[in-house]
Amino acid sequence: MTETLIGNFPFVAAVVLMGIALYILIFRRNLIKIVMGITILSSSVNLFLVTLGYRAGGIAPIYTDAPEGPMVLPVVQALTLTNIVIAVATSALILSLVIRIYRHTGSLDSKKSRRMKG
Amino acid sequence: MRQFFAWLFLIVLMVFLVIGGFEMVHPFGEPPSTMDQYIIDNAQEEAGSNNVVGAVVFDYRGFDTLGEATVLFAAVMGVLLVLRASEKKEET
Amino acid sequence: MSKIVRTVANQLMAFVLVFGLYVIMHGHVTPGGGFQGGAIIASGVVMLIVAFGSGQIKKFLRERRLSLVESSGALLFILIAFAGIGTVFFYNFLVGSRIFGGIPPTGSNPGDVWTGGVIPVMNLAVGLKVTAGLSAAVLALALFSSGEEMEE
Amino acid sequence: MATLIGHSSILIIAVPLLIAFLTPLIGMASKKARNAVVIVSLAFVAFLVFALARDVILNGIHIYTLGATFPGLTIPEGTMVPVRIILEVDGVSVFMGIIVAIVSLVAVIYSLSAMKGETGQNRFYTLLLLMVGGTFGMVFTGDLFNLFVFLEITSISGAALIAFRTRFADSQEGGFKYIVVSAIASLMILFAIGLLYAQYNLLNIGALAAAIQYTMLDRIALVILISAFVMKLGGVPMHMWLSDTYSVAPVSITVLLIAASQASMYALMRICFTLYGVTLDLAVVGWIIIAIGILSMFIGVTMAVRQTDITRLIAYNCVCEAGFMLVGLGVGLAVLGDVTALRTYGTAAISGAIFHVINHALFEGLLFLVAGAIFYRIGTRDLNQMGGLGHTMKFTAMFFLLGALASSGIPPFNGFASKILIYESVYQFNPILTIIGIFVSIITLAVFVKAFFSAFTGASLPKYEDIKEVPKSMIAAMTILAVIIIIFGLFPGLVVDWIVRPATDALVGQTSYINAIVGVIP
Amino acid sequence: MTLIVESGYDFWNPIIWLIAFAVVMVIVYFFRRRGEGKYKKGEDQAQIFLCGEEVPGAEQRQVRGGNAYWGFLETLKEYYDGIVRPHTGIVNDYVVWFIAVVAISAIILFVVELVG
Repeated sequence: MTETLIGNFPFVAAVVLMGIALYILIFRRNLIKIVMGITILSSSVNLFLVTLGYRAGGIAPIYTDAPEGPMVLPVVQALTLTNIVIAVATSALILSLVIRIYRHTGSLDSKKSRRMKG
Repeated sequence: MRQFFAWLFLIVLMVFLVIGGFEMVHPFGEPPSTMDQYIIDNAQEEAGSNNVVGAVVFDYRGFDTLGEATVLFAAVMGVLLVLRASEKKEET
Repeated sequence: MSKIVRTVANQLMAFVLVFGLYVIMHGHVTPGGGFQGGAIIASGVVMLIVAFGSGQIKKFLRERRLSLVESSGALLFILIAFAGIGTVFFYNFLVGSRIFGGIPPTGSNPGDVWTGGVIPVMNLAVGLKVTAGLSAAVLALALFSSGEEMEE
Repeated sequence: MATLIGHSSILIIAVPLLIAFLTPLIGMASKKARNAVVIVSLAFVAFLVFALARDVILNGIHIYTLGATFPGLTIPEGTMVPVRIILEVDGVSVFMGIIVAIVSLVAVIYSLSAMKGETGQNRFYTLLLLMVGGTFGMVFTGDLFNLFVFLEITSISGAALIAFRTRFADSQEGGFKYIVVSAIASLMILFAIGLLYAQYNLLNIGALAAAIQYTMLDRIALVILISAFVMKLGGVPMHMWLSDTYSVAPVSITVLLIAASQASMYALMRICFTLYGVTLDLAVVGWIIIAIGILSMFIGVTMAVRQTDITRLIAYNCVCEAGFMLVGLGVGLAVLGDVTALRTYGTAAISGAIFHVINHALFEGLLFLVAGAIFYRIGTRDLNQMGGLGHTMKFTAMFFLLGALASSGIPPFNGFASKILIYESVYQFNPILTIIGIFVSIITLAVFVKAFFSAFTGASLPKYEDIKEVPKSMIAAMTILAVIIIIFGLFPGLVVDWIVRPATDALVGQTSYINAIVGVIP
Repeated sequence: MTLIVESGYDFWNPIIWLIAFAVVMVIVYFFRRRGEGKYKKGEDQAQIFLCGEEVPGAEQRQVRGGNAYWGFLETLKEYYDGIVRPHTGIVNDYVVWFIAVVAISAIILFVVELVG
């Protein structure tokens, strides 16, 4: 049990990072901090994906002057690359919306800047 | 009350995910690799690229990359649309 | 920013451009690719915006023209994908042809730029697109938040 | 023609994206050319969708392997699993594709005059095309990660379009809420995809369905996927973003958002029926979905009663209608393992839910278009400000009445045809559900009576004396939807036989979907 | 007959319904023709009579949407207070509801797994 506990620690690290992100998204009312929470959430998912592809003693999957040894899985790295770009795009759009909301309501608090309810 | 339930559900979810992380079917370091091993072996012949990740991004899963570029394009268009100068009327 | 920062940023921009182009064009041989190289060049543009202020940059960089460059890059990318539709969409039709058609020897090899089929071309298109797109987004955010009047 | 059909599944996704990349360049030259190109491309895509639907319903599942040496090569030499991205189009996919094709054409025709005079029209049409392409990709792809990518395309372009009217604060707030909710949902979906990849090293839905074993990680992934997709389609208690976003977006975008929510419904069906299928604990998952559906019906309709904003009222009604579909799907899922129950009423429940999907898109779209027409003329969405509009906007009033009757399940309109399928099949499963459903339908009628009464009837108010009927293209867009609603209401048997029954069979028949991928090992 | 929707329990055919509806309409029209024939438009009997008071304008006569179903909402006041309170338009609460649904359904799945 203990060796699986220690061996699988990277997965747990990704889960803990996700917990931190969800904490920010639940308990922080600042809109900028909500954007940060979403970014941390995507980073935790990226960490989880990259962790999935690791092989013990593996090298980068590039054949140019490659040393001996097994190669880590390339597909998850491609998925991580895609997710990184998507996270960048999402945060850019959310930040522009936050700027507009601040211009309109003069507040960055998700409770004070709220117009619609019920 | 909201604080209590939020904490409760967050902790429950985290417990489930941590147990799942410990109970991974394939432990850290030896993942299953039926699909990836094929790509590692054949990327050079099929895609002619030394960089296997590049081969995956642009050849094997190129459609995802098209979607990714589309996402970035949509986000930039959205930023320019949301932050556009004025609501002045445009003659069509 | 002060004069020192502007001068250093001016000098650095050349190296940033060279390094970004290297990362883009060697994306199929070494780590890197269109997205990474484009991000590098866009970060150089962001450095210029920080150093000179968005008002100065607006004189020679317009987010509207940047978005047009971006759409042309995306257009090039999807047209390359369409070009393979003779067999199948996204077919790597340049492998074995005269352009970028080399096939590297199996296993560890020193690497050759003249390989990869459509991958280097797609890297170029994506690099163009990402550079213009990220620069346009950052420039728009900087202009709007600094109260400058943006052109429609 | 045969080659066109063979490549149609990718053309349907790629042509809107191509035109979207072209639109800013054309729009600089001339705006009329831009509008013409957008409409012609969407009409071409709709034609391809109908041709592909005919081909799929006649000849079975359509496979397209991207980047292979020929489209049918799902599994290359030397391995046993699919490596490349595969588009797999079966009955459910073409059914959703037909919905998206109709709705996108209607939205563009409506936008032509509704958006006249607004700034930033180039980017508006660009994002609209991106949203259409993303929705098509969601319903046509056979790859889990590809589904995630297209979900992100739809979410980001949708959020930017919701915030189109930057002079209103609430539209910005609606876009913000939509993008935050969508980002969280899609990231959790990606986490679940990672959980599945970690065990089977696969991303293709068919191959995963062949290999899945329902371990503990599979259960966690199932829970996350179901919750995230229910959040994206607006089921109670995760429906609150829906009333905030649908009510503030331009209505031509709201119609597309409904189609996007239905695409999330499609993804939910795909996960429950095809990916997990009979391996999962059917009764429990079915009852979870039924509970969410009952809550959506009841809370959605009771919240709709007290609304005074007309688009918000219709948005809460959307939550209620989504509940009907979820109940039908849950009943079908709960009896999926029991062959006799499935044959007696399970398939009827599933086909009722699927038929209600297209009816929902049609009549809710019509209602939203009418609300947008009112807003276009009198500049407010508040029911307290309205009254007597039926004297001057006769067509609009008629269309609202039609949509309201169809939505509240009054015969002989299409809403009744799908609701009676759900009622009678669910009654054999559990009578209480049917009683709640009929009660909810009655309150729905009351809701629309209130809206119609306070908006269109009464003496014509002096401040609205000079209100004219809305322009031609908006009338045309509403007429298209109204005609389709009446046809679906008069001939429901034909619709069920032609498109709903194949969709149901494709959804229940999991093995055919799997064999289309892994059954052709060279 | 493809005009019928079979639900496994009963069927639904709108054409038959329309025929029945037309028959009912004919009967209704028959009774209506037997009705009072002296009604004419444009006379005083077409005007609103309010105990001799002068009739208020359209603005005052119009029943606003906010006033409709006042009794319904007033009778179910407790229920509405209960379900309106969760609808705080705060985006953080939306995340809480999502996590709640994930956690509760996970608990249900695993409890059922342990029991059965």
